[in-house]
Amino acid sequence: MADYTPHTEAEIEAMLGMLGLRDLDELFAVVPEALRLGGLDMAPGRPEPDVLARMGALAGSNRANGTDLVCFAGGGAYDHEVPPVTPALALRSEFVTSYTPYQPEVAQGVLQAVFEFQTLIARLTGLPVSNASLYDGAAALVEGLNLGVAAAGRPGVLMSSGVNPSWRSVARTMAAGTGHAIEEIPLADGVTAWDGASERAPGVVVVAYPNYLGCLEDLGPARRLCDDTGALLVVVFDPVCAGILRSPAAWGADVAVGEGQPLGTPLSFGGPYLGLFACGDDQVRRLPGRLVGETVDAEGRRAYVTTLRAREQDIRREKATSNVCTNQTLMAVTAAVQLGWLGSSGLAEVALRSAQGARYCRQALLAVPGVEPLCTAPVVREFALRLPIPAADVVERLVEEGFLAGIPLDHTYGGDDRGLLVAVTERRTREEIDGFAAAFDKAVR
Amino acid sequence: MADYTPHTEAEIEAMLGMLGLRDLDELFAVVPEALRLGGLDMAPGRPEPDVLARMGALAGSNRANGTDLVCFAGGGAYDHEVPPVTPALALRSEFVTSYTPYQPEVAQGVLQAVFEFQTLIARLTGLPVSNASLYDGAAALVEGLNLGVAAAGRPGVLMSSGVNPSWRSVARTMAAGTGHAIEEIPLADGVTAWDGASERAPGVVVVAYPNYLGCLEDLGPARRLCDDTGALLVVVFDPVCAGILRSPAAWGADVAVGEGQPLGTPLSFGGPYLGLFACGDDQVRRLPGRLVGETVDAEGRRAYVTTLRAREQDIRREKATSNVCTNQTLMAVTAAVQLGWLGSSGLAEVALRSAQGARYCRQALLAVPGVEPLCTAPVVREFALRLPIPAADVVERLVEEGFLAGIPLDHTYGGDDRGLLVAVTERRTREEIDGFAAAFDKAVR
Amino acid sequence: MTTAKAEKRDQVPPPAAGGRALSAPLLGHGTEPTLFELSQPGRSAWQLRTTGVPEVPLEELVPDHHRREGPLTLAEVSERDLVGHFTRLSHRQFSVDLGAYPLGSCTMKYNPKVCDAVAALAGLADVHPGAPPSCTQGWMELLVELEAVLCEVTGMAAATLQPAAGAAGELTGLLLMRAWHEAQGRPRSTVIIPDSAHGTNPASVTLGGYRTVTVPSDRRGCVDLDALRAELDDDVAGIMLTNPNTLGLFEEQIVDIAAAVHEVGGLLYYDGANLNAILGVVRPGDMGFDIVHLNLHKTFATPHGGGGPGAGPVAVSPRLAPFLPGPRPVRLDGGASAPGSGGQRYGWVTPEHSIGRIHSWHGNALVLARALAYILVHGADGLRRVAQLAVLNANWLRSRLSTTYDAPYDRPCMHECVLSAASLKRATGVRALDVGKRLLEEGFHAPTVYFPLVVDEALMIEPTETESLQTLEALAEAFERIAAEARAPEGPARAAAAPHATPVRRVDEARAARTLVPTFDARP
Amino acid sequence: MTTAKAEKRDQVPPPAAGGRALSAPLLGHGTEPTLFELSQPGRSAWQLRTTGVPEVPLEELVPDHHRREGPLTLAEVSERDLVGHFTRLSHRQFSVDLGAYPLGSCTMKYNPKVCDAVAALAGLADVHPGAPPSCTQGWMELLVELEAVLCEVTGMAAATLQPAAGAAGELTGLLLMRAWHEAQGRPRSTVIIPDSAHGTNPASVTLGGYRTVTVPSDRRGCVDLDALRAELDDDVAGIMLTNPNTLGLFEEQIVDIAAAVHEVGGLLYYDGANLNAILGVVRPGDMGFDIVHLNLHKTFATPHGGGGPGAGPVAVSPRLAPFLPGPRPVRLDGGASAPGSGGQRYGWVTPEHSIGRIHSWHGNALVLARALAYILVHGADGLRRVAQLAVLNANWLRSRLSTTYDAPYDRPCMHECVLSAASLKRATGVRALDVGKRLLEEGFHAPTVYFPLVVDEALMIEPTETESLQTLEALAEAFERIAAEARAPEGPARAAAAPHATPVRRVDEARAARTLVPTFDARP
Ligand SMILES: Cc1ncc(COP(=O)(O)O)c(C=O)c1O
Ligand SMILES: Cc1ncc(COP(=O)(O)O)c(C=O)c1O
Repeated sequence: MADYTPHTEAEIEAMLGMLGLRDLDELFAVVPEALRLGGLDMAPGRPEPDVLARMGALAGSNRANGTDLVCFAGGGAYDHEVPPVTPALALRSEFVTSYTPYQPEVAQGVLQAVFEFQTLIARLTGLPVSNASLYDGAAALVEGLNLGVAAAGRPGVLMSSGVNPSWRSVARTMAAGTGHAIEEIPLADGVTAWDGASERAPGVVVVAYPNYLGCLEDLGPARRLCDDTGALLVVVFDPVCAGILRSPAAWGADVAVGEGQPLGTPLSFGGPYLGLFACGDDQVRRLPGRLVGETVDAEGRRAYVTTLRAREQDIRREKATSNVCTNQTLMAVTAAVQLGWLGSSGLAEVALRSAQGARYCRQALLAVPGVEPLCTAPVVREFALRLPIPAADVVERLVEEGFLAGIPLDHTYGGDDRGLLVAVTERRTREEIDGFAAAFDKAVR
Repeated sequence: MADYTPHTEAEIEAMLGMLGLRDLDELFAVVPEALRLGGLDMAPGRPEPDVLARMGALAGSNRANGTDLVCFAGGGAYDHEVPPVTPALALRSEFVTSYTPYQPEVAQGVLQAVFEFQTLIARLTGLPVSNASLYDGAAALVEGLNLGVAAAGRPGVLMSSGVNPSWRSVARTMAAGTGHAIEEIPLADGVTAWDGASERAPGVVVVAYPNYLGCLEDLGPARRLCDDTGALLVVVFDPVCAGILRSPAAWGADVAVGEGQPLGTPLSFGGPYLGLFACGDDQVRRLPGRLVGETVDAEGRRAYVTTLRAREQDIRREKATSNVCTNQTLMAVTAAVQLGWLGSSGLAEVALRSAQGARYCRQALLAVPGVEPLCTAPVVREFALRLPIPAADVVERLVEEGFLAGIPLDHTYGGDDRGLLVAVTERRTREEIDGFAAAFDKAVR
Repeated sequence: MTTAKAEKRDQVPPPAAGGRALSAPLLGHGTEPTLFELSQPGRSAWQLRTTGVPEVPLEELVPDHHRREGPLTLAEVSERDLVGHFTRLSHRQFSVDLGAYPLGSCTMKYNPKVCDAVAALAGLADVHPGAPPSCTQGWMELLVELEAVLCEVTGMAAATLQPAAGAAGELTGLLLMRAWHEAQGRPRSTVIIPDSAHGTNPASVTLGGYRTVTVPSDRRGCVDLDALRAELDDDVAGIMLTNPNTLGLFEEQIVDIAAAVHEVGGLLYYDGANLNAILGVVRPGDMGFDIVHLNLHKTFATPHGGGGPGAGPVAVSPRLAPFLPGPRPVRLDGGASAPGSGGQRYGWVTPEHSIGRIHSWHGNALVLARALAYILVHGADGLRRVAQLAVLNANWLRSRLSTTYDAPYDRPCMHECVLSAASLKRATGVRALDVGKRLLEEGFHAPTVYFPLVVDEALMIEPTETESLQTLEALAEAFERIAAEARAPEGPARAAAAPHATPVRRVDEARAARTLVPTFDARP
Repeated sequence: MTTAKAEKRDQVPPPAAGGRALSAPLLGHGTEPTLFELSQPGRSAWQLRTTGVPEVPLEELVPDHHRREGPLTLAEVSERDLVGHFTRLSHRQFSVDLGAYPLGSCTMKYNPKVCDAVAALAGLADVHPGAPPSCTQGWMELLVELEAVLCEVTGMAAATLQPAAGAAGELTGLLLMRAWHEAQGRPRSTVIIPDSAHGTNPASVTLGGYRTVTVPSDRRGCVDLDALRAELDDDVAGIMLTNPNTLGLFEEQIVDIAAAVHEVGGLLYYDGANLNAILGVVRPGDMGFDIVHLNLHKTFATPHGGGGPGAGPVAVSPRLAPFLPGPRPVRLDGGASAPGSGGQRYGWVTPEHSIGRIHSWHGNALVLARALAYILVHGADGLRRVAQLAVLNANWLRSRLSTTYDAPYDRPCMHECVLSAASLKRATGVRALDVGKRLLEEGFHAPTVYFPLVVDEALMIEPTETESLQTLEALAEAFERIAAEARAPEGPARAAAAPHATPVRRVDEARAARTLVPTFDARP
């Protein structure tokens, strides 16, 4: 048995003595006898080195990027460069082992870092307010719907199928509780076909930019739909592509939501990631989650604090529009560090190089006999193909060649089981792409 | 080209302007024209990720312990457990990126950690004073000779051949400058044969405990030699084995020197390691290198500072008996953390388990036909064998089986080229040892 | 917001030209400039790998009207200044690694460093969540193993690891409740919670589409069973409880409560934020709970990260298992036919009546890996010892401090105790808030104050099992010193002005809300 | 020391029973207890792997008289307290990562984090130094590549990477000098060093078995060529110089100096501590030096670690190469026959006339790996830019500050400048030391004071190239403020009492030396 308690037997004796107790079990005298456990049916504790070895063995049973696989998968999680400096700073133990900054006098480190994160996300989206983070992209989307429905006072949601399908799935799950009426609008040649919508008075319109197929669509129609109906426009954005793309605010978004993983967080098998959420000044009192604001201390020095707390669940309780409490602060700090490292020029360069890689890779794959584009709208970092055989099989074959070829698309995207989504980041070399294309050529036969 | 300078072109212009210079080259106007370089004949700079990939490739060309090899090699560098907590603390950037604590007001962190290191080493050796570190075991040995010769006023050194041969080699190199007359005394059945010494009035007597062959020898004779001649006794100790062995002080050492790598520093291909040095109060003014002492600040609060600075090279200059300036502070901090983690019980347990492993492994290897003990004196963590074929060949064959079998002994240890030194730490499992013995059996045929 | 308005906003003024953008450290004091003040256009830190990919101009890649409307202005700093900035910020941040954090309800125990090493394993961290199961067998085995131990610890049958925090777990649990009742053909509309409950409980109830009915606590700090019975009818979907509750008290009548709720066809939800108290001693499942969420960032020592990430797995009794979110990692038995299982031991399966996904991927995976490592180190006995010593520490502190502060419930507590500064306030004007602020300058984090709401001037103290008796003594002395000092002539003024020794003095929270400055660009 | 005395010493009193061993952080202030005060017998943090090796009692393994004479008493702490302790200590330590460190002669530049990642690579860190070459080809290639770039940077033919720091490099160089002269059949007995030299130079000369002859600097701060010539004869083994010298000035007459020394058969040794100034601009080899040591922990940004580890490779001209320490890693050409080279590209070779080993193994290998990474990132142009901007920064500061402080040598400097507080002291009593201490509370590290010895009240300032203009401005303002304040009525007293804002106030160094307390057990 191992644990991290410091108590010596003598100390336990003395403490029990002070409490007038005979043994540790007496501490649980209030627990009804019948409920008390004999013991858990679990393996006995093992020393740290054994456990580290076991976890290492589990890790070894995966095929990881870098060592085993060259990554061409995206679909909401991207293999961008994370320099050693990012974890060196963001994982400083003061950031890692602190709680939510309830006591601002001793939490200026986290508070200022989050304030900087909020500013960076606001500048990136063009919207004036960002919160301190949400769980992930899907959670940010759901909060966007909740805010939009509350603001518009109408439960109808028109959601482009260009939104990540698993985020849509989360939104549908949550709608069982909130009662939102979500209508999903299909894509046509990679672009949302809003005309098909049956709902005529939505509260919220949601569109992704770039969308799940990597395509850029003109957000004008969605904005006009909102202007016509009084709905709020929620734009799902990508923080890396945003380095070169027209900002959500410039497209007229009321709310921008996104997945912040590409900002310095490793792929991590899907979490912890970072939900991004920005909106206009007019919605700030409906903003979900924490918000850090600038103020002063008793001596007039600049200081930061979590603010507009009355919005939050611990104060509003059943009237709160969001229940988020613990969020993803450490990933927000990570994103602040990573964006500090990148700066404007670096973020734009990452986006540009990714687009160059995607262009080069797309051309190389389209040169493979039988491979066709799934759509023709312009793309940035990611693109969809239609393969001559099922995509899942191609992915499996390419794993054997050392490539993670992409994410198979579900049939709603029009490729039956033969649609494949391929992502190319700035980390992919020409050599890797050439090798990938060559292996692809064999794999689709 | 990459670098870490923050200067923008505009700033460079402005700074040059203030200095009345046209360009950066003019800063070097004092350098004789003829000497100025056109450029270095070197590859252009590469971005960090490229360099990291290249260094990763070099790392991949080694066969590392843990991943590729199970380590049974010692010879002065040991594969002891280093828990994640040790680097997490010792590599905090405040410790890593600070300079020598010249300004104690802002260096209490390093100073207190070193003070604790000194106390731990003093407690371990039983001697009252330890310095703040030296480069490595060999450097500590050389400083021990220098101190001893200066204290005794006689240049003769009787050095047991049980001292690590490469440390002895360093001592010989240095003797070319200091003029020490080093006489090396051979071992007989793993124990120093002091009788054979020709020098009758040495200034220093040096003996290792355990010695290079892993053997424990009675240090009584060496101490008596010193008592008889007025020489100082320098004991080379091992900080892990010291957890269970009679301390240098208890044997009557005037100076204890050792290699501190086993205290939390990875094998690191031999460096940076940690030279340990402890001595009696009477020698403190000859102590080489830095020494941290306790004092108070202007408000009477406990504080630490480097002290007896008059001993050091920057003040004594040509009269200094040591030239050490930069030492191995970070490894001393590491050792303080590691010893804090181990505590008395942990250090003794590591030593005990190593001895148990060595006993088990030695028996298993001696059961291999043709393998004989090189000596019979008692051992702790390491032992010497005589193999039926050259040891270097056996090592190479076992590398192919995934074992680093040990360090071949040079012929002076009486095994011709067939002596092998095998070390077993607390990290070696029975399964690993059994596998090693089985592979050994094949390898020596 | 119109496009024009948006465009105006995006015209962020160019960053200040470095300002007093210096790299002087603060040694805990002074004001650290923001990244934006450290910024100097033309400076940069980034370095990207050489790829050899043909360079194509942006204009050719992205059509005109899709390109960014104006220059992006983040912050341009050197790597050196980036490092200086965030290192200095870290010196302005209290953390468990710096000292004791007796924040009630938060379980700020020591986070073993070995778990950091686990989370850093490339074989875990560098795995794409969308990779096929052939590439992720190690991860899936890890998740399945974690699910099993969490079920054993809670006494439940199956669990989902998707929820990213406790509140997400609550909502998941309520959606499970809803789906179950619907499947029974009798949807219900209310959920009962005690008045001492954490704010996430009622908020989750609302988001789950239910109406909250609050039941009062009795004088002993527990659910008033009669009051509860009065609320129970067949419109009650269930009840949410923590046990020990947020007062740190064990609900002794839990078996009766369970029976009463079950009798009307309701389900019992266990808010696992306080599970640390009863690990290996008693299990929610055995108490009669149907749904349990766990806060791995509390009970299983995954660090809080300044506010997250956490992880809030939800475990359920057998009848609710078919409703769990999917896809779930499962061990395939010999004849398994899960899609894409070709010879693999683990596959993804979506339960028959699944409520659907509740996370973009599979949950906060690296947090889950940390928790498993923590659990494996402890094993059954280690976990039990955690609970025992957490409860011992809390009772020691309660006993010691209940002569100095009010003890609203004078009975043994579990892993935390709620005291009150009500008498102190009456006598001196010094409030719970002031006590907390004074504690900050004694080198401790403040306890939770003003929660639970049912206690006036509440001080909710949770020492956790990793603090030593010496630390508890020092903490108790600090609390006692603060109370004694408050009764001295200058005391109340001093308390009101506290803290002094912290990186900043008392922060003006009201002003922050009054004049909202949510970004650097919104500064007046 | 007798055994009895030793045994008495070893009877360390059992550690204080926890004392006020608390985990309260200091937020930069207060006193952190020692590990020994935090200790509580019976507590522990260690966990070791399960091995299955048969347990044999200690008594059977180690004979009686070899067993420890009494109980070992280190310090018994929990992992939680260990973490708290060292984390709090780190908050009491200034570092480059916290702020500017303008410590002359020390080149405290930013240490890129990528090099930490390199040093952490398991394939480098987990390699046993005694493994056969078949297991260490990567390491050997790395060392050979580093040797080549260091030779190119210095203009030399071959190098040893064994010396663990600059001073070790110096001694190695002097032993090479000695061996070379001996091989020429004419051993010599003196080595010349300028009066501005660093203390390690004369100390190394002595350890190298030579006598130091000091030559004075001329009024321009350079070696007085006439005085040098007067000392030169055929008993002179060589001269040790740095260029730029420790005044930050370039020795313009270096070619003449070299010629004069070579003329009497002496060798020129280059102390590379100041190489940062001339990287890619001019090379010691081209100036006429025969032996060069480099301080990788200065020029090539490997961190100083609070006083080490460093690395001090020594590069030499062709005629000295056969004397280098061995074994050396070398690239084996096709037909190589180095022992144990079986098909490998790199092997160990000891030069023909090697002076022998000077390190237990192969030098501070992980430091060497960091340096190579740093060099590869920079390449030729990057290194040159380092020198250019280091020199630009120093000159900007010199120019700005030389109206406020004395500039003993009124000419452009290289990477550092030496100013003087002599006039300030005369006018106000405020000394260089006080200026330094005042600077600490401005958030900067102090410059080097009272070195070089040839300048009265010396302030030796080396900003390095990684500090921004904004930081330089702030630093200059701080220096100016200190000088202005010193001239105000309360100024001198304030300066003498500085610093105030640091974790401790001015430390009593005299008392430390008078009443030596070198360990916790020696406390009165
Ligand atoms: C009692 C209780 N329930 C629920 C929660 C919510 O958990 P989380 O913050 O992980 O969403 C908390 C967290 O503070 C809590 O203390
Ligand atoms: C000019 C000069 N020479 C030599 C040295 C000695 O180098 P090290 O400290 O690495 O032994 C130093 C270091 O301070 C120095 O500044």
